[in-house]
Amino acid sequence: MIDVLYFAWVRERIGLPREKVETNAETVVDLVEELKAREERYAAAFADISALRVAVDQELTDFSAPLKGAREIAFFPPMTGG
Amino acid sequence: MIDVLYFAWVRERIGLPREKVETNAETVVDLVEELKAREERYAAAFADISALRVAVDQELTDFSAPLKGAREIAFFPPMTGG
Amino acid sequence: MAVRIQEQSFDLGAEIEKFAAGRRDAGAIVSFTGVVRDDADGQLDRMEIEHYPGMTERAIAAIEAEAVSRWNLTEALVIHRYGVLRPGERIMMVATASRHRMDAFAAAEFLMDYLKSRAPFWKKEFTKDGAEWVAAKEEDEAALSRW
Amino acid sequence: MAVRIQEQSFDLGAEIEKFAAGRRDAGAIVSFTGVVRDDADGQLDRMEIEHYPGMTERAIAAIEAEAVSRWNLTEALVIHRYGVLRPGERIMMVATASRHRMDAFAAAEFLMDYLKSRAPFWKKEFTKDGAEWVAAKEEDEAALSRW
Repeated sequence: MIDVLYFAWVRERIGLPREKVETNAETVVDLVEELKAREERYAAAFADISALRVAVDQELTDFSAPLKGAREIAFFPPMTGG
Repeated sequence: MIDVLYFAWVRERIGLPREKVETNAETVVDLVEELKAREERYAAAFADISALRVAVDQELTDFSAPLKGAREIAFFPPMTGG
Repeated sequence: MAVRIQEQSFDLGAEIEKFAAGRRDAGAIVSFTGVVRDDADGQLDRMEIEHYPGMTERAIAAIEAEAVSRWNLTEALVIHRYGVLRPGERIMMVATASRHRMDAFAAAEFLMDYLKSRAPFWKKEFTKDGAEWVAAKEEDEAALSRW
Repeated sequence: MAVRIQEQSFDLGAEIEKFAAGRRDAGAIVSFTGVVRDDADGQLDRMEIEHYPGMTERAIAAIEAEAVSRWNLTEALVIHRYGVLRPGERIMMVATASRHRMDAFAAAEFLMDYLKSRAPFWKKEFTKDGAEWVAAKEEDEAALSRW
């Protein structure tokens, strides 16, 4: 089980801020494919992953990152802080 | 008659902050030569004009600047503001 | 080095005064303050800032540590708000203290550039016509390549 | 745009708060504050700053006007003290306000670089061993070539 978090419009499209996901995905992109296959709202949120960013255990990484040992994955659009 | 002002160590070497000078000098450097000829303290203050800055009527300029019409000449070391 | 992520407003004058107080070792103090600008001719009702609790603090602490490793800083402070902000309100501030002005300026700009694009905050603007997520600017991403 | 040359101290927090107050048009506010640093291991008793009344105001107003012509500024402020200053006291401050952070930062750095080398102030440091005029730094003169 892994915690999956969504922020900003990713959260809005998927319709929830976080959920627990049972997965054997080896990489972030594998997990994305599993989520997209679930329901249309996931497919909509992840339609263009080049518009998204991902953090594994609160560290920014890329979609090819391995998930082994990860506890928390977050998906969100590019940040707009400051 | 022209007002001649001295600041910082130039003022200290010459021993006064300002004086009126009767001169027909055409340029700043001509005025400097007249002052150096007066007394040792002027010669000491103006020994190396590359270490000095000059303002004519409160505008920074260089030692070749003409004095025609000028009312106020100031000599000082490089500024150290901020 | 300090990081504060908070919903409530902060007192800009008091924060800078406190940051600067008694800094005999630092000749130069730089601050940046971000304000909610009323962009669309008085159209903006409010901004809502979402963030990623936990990661936000980690990310900013890492950015501060990077700044400290690059420049000679005696102190740095980042305050960043989340939640609802109205036009004219202060969103965030950065302050840096150093012996020399070049370091204080460079570190403050570096912190701002990284906060813009690498700290997990997202802004949504609400006008009478609706709400829209603020898009990241290419120029902000490009600014990172300076460092 | 404002310039204040004064002997008395100024209230840093209050000045920045006042400068920033109600700036709905500016998203970015940058400040620089110069502090008398106690350089020589607690040796510095005081600094005395001499200036050229009249020219000082003119020179700084010209530098501000140049900054306004180069960057998109909504406001700028320069306060600079003269007279006797003790370690820890604030010598001067610059503040800039702009729609965008790049302009506010660049203008503040520009103002500082020009104030350092082109505004008629001279600093003298007094320690128990005597007094010495602060020499202009080559790096400060060199910094002007950035602009």
